[in-house]
Amino acid sequence: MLFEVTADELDPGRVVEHVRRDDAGAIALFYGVVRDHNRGRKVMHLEYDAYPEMATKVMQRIADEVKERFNIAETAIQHRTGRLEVGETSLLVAVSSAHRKEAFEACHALVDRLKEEVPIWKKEVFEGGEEWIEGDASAPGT
Amino acid sequence: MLFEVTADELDPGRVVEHVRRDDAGAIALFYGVVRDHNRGRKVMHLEYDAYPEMATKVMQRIADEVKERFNIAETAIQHRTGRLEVGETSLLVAVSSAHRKEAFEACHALVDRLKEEVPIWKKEVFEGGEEWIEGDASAPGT
Amino acid sequence: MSTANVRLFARLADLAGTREAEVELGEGLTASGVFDILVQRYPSLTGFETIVRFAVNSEYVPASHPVRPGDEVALIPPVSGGSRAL
Amino acid sequence: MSTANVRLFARLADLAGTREAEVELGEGLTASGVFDILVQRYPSLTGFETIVRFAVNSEYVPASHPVRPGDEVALIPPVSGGSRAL
Repeated sequence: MLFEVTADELDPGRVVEHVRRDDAGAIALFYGVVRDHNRGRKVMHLEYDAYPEMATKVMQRIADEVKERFNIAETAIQHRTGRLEVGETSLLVAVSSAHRKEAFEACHALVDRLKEEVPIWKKEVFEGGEEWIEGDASAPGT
Repeated sequence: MLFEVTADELDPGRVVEHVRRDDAGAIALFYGVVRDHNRGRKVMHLEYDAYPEMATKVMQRIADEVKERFNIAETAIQHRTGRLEVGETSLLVAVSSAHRKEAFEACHALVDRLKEEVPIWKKEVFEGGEEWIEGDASAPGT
Repeated sequence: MSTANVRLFARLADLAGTREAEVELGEGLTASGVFDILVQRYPSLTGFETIVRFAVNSEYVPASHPVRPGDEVALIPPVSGGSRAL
Repeated sequence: MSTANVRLFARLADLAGTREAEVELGEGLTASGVFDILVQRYPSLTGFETIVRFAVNSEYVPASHPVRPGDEVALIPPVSGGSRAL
């Protein structure tokens, strides 16, 4: 398993080769990409902060949980930190499995869980301001 | 949209760049890979035959249908033909969307439909014989 | 004499020993009629009319679809789809 | 005097103006007790105890988790998750 938090450009080729196995006929690879709009605002760029030592541990735990729930072969996760421009890749999640159904479902579940649990935060710099995005939780000062 | 049937090695980078758009925050990329076993048999290699002119037309039609059903931005499909060894990539399907749920579901649906409709066939060369794989349909001579 | 070109793939091409054939078009010939002519020419294709699908000029058509001079008729064996594939 | 190291991230780091702080450990100090000390030092953190999660040595813990000398305490604001993210 490969779990990385890095300021460098992500490497889809390396992520896929990490999960490619002779007994796995299907690989699902997810790209999270910086989108030019969010909640009706025009996004200029994002800044990702992270707690890297904990983030990789949480990635490992979630991957273990998903591996137990689905019949999958291997997983790999890379998350980028720092300033990212619109169109750049912030997240890569790869899952290999014998069959496509499990690969798709496990990859989707893995991404959902990562977004809820991994201590990585994004600040949206939009036209006219900036804000740390803290999910749907209500927060003072927002 | 990109629809290709080719004897050359597939190119995931080109497929992803084809669907990457500033308004799409999620890309789902599926790899079909030659698996070392199938129906309890040890697979040596596969040989893909295709009707390329029709295959690309069917890919386009299915992509249009999936695009109508899901809120997605762009799709790209590459299928390889000829002899493929275990571990090699036979199929790439990429879907971009504003949000990850649509990207995953549309990509999964697209792969399912392609496997049913696109005129591309695989011959499995296994230990002790070979056979054209014709899905679950009963066929004379099998 | 007007003709149509027929393309064969995968197992059907193996059985017939060819990937292409030319068929003379009689009055009101349909896609399945074309297949019947090929069965006479290549008896190893016998029995496959129940599983083959037809395409004319790269579009799936019903077996009763008429074939016109110059059409390209394709015999499409079942594709690998279904849950066991990949 | 025994201490624990505290790490702040994202909005909490911006508000406090620091990403790290050292806290002296009184008797029976818990994760939320550490947060209270930080609120006194950095009043702009006031009100965030309702949304922050705590980690000790890189594992999520309840607010009542005891803090030992040498522990690394992290204040974890909500992550971006949820259906709107990405």
